[in-house]
Amino acid sequence: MPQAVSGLAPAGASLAVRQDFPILGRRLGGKPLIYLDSAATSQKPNAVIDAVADYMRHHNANVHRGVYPLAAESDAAYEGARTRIAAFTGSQAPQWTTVFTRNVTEAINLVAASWGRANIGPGDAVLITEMEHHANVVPWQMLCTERGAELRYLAIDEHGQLSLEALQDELDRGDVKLVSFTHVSNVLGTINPVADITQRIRTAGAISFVDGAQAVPHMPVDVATLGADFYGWTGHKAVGPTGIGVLHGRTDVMEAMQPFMTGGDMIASVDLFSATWNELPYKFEAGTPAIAEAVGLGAAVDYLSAVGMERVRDHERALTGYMLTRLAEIPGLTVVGPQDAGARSGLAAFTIDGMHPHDIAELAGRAGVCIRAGHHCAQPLMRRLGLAATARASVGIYTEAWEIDALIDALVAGRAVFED
Amino acid sequence: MPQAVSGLAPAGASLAVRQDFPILGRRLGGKPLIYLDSAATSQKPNAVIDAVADYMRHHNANVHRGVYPLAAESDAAYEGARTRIAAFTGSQAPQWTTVFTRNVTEAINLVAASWGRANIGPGDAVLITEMEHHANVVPWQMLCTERGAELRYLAIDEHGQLSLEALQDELDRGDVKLVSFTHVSNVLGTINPVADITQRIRTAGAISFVDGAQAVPHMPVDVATLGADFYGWTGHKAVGPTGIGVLHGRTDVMEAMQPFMTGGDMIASVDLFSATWNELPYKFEAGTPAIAEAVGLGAAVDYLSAVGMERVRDHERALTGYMLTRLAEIPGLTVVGPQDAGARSGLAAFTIDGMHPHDIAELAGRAGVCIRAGHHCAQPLMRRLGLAATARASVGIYTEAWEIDALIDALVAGRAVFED
Amino acid sequence: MDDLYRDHILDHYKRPRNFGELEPHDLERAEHNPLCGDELGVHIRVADGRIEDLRFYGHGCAISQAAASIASEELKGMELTEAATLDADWMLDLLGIPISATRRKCALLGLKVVRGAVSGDSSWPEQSR
Amino acid sequence: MDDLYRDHILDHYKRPRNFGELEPHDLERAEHNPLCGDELGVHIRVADGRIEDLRFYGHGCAISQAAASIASEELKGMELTEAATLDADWMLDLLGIPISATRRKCALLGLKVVRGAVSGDSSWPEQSR
Ligand SMILES: Cc1ncc(COP(=O)(O)O)c(C=O)c1O
Ligand SMILES: Cc1ncc(COP(=O)(O)O)c(C=O)c1O
Repeated sequence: MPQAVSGLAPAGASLAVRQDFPILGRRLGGKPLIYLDSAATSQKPNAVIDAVADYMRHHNANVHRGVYPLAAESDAAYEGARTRIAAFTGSQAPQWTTVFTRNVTEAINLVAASWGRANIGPGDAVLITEMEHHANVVPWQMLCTERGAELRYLAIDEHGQLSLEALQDELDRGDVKLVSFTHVSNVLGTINPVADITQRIRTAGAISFVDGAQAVPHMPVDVATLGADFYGWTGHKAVGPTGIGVLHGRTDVMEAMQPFMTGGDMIASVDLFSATWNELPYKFEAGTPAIAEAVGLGAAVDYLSAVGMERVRDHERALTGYMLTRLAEIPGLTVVGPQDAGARSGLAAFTIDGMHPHDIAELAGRAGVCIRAGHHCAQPLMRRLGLAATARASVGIYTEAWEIDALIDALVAGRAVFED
Repeated sequence: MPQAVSGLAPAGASLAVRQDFPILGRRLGGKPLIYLDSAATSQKPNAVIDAVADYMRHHNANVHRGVYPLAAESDAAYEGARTRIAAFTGSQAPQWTTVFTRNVTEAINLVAASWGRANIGPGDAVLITEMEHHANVVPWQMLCTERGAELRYLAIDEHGQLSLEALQDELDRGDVKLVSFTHVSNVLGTINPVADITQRIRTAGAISFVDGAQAVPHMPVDVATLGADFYGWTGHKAVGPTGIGVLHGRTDVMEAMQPFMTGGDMIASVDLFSATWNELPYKFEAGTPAIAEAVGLGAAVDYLSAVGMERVRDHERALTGYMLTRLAEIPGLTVVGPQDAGARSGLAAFTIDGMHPHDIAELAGRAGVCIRAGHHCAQPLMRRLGLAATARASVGIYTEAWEIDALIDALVAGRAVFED
Repeated sequence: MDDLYRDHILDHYKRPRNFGELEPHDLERAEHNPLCGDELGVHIRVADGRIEDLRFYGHGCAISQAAASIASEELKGMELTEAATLDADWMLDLLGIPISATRRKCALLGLKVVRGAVSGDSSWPEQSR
Repeated sequence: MDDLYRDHILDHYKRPRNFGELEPHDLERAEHNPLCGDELGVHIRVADGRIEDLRFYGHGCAISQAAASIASEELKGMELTEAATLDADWMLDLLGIPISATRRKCALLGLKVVRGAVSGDSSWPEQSR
């Protein structure tokens, strides 16, 4: 059973930001909304909603090609968001390029297609881990199948953690060309030691991709310090809009890559039978981009910066400790992943004996508590854990300790239904 | 010089919708905003802005996997938008599948990759036309280069129109596997006879892709009647949000296709080294989709339906006739494309002797009139026309005749600067 | 009492009828619920064009397991031609509880595998009203 | 009078200095402005490490053509090492008109091709202030 960390959240501890999130004031079926599914998607503060609406209401124009003043406003809004987002993740230096995608899934597909097709062939291996989200599994399966390369998995140990020795053994085989792994697991909560891992990968001459979907919203992330060649994340989990994701990549690596999609805005010139590509980052942004969404994500990182990512991490760590302690009160409940709240992010995936996770989540939902149930898009991990599904509660910047109490009450009541 | 059509807009003619578009009330540099760049992107009505904000403010949750009531609301909003959008374009029958993309550029890339890679090989030809946007040129160049196939161009005549005889000659060569062409040209304004073209393509046993980016926002479009195998369009030009596009495709053709991107939500199950795909349309929607944007596009098609697409077309046709007549007053001004406003959509690309289009647009912009200048992402067409660039004025549902007058005044004043 | 987890649902969930494998069998089908990864399969033995006997196997939530269990009792003895045409209404009426959109696939998975086994149809059962 | 289309700009646009081809030449470079498709190239003849003569060719808007024309007068006789380090400020000061973000690339295209011809650098000139 997990142990609480020291620094346990006092029952009232909060970042005092709930009034910024209008949805949290909703009541559903007469009950207040208790949103514990932030790992699936985060709620949005007014600052983000208003930035998106304000862009559409006052500044909308297509980007990059207009000479009239409204187009200049739109350009400045879109490119200004890119600049602030790059600064937020410590990748503002010219050695880094920040490309907008739809979500982290597209960021991974982009690298698998544009870098992978050109650099992976028979005899090569791609290494991923047993704790990856499908987004960081299937694109590499497709690539390896297409290119006749080998896909290998780095195992997790019984605490749901990776072993640096096992990584080194894999790298020492000499055939690994790319390692892709998650910064934070969306099921185990495990926070991986990214800098230690990327350093070994770099030494071995391989390329690293880090899936930051569950990290950027919850802790300070400095891409340059983490030392990955590619770092992707997704806006909707980071209090930003849907439809926008981010790929940070090493500029020199991206310079050498072919485009992923082609069309307007990403070309330098088009002849009848050939075309040349625009400079970075535009080479990877074909067609009219998600402009309002980029602007919204710019507002999201401003919002997160104002709260302070260190404070977010401290708050969520305390909440997680509290959640693990309280979950341990429920008979038959088992949490997967590391036992120590300091080693994990703000989520807990769990099972309860005699209840299917779907039924746990259904009964919690009827009590107004939103939690997720299923394989969490991590079927290889679920099989490794010997589980078909788990329920998962996850916190965000706006979560407070009383919501954890409400979850526990809902779980206790749910168990009672099944015990009758 | 172009001629006005009968049914010329009386100076005050309008659809009386301007109050729905908040940006149109803006003043820039003390002058009212006159937006004549709707072919680049449209402005957004309150109904769309509010739908996006309301989704984020009250209904936001991830789609397709939650069991709590908020997730059900989000699912209903997202899938409800898909249903209404399919109905709006006459593709609601099960023979059609509607997939959300970022924009029409992604829709074309999807088909080029997923259908093209599997069906195009050495000895095959892909046929496009001289009037295509780069989005409908470069993906086919890439495909043909990769697969060792031939890319051919259907010529335009001196009126900027396609010849059905020339099309038939191309098809009779027997090697054409796919024909991709635009419904409406974004430079010439030409409205192509889509049903006549697709009928010949179908008879020849080839597949058709129609780029509807410039059609759906401006006229009734019925995908089933048009008879294309694929029909793509883009939300931001159709009073919808950025970050969302649409691909309608024949279900049987799409069933046989491999996915474009892979990851969460598009899988049925994932094993360590292989995966199986979810049913349509999800197979083509990897990762968390642009949910708020789909909801916004649903509101956009509701808005367009309420105004009535027949009325939109009538209004824009009258405005176009008026615009062509008034442009003809300016010495040295030449409009490209069909002479008859009934044969063209609501835009006019033009040159003025002695002035570069950039300078035309700059001077118009200083007078508050937003028009575009450049190659309009159609360099092959520009070369065919013997031009490096043109200026382009384009109308939308909210445009009124007095704005055309303001354009003419700005052009006259701009010419004076260059004649000094 | 909860309107979804009624006694008969919980009873069928905890003591599912006709569960396990059936050997030998004439027809079979197994499917995933793509939303949660649950797997449900069916073995059917046929005699005289009828379902002589059947067994469901796999794992799932209370709704999907109870639905399969309840359906199994009705299916025994049914003509194959009839089983092939059963629609979502049939299943939802039998279940007798309000099923929200998010749980539809749970409720219909058992019928889906039966229809798949009997007619090869792999679509989700449709609701006619 | 318009603050952008000042008399000297229009004069250089209508009567560009040092335009055409230069044969023979020692250095050359041509580039597109990706935003509008305009093309501008330069031919440079070198003597004693200096730009002895140069010609711009191609087509473009008043801003890009005037900028190239004005720059050409300053570049003649300049040391190559100096030309390679010219930045955006140099060009914008010479132009002497307010350049908005949307027209920056028009104003800087001439300098970009010169820097490209002289040093192979293909980046856009940066502004230091
Ligand atoms: C005819 C045509 N096709 C394709 C596009 C590309 O649209 P998007 O950038 O939204 O993908 C455009 C607009 O730019 C267009 O006018
Ligand atoms: C670790 C991880 N990677 C990738 C993803 C996929 O994110 P998206 O669906 O936004 O592309 C998620 C979330 O679903 C995740 O938790």
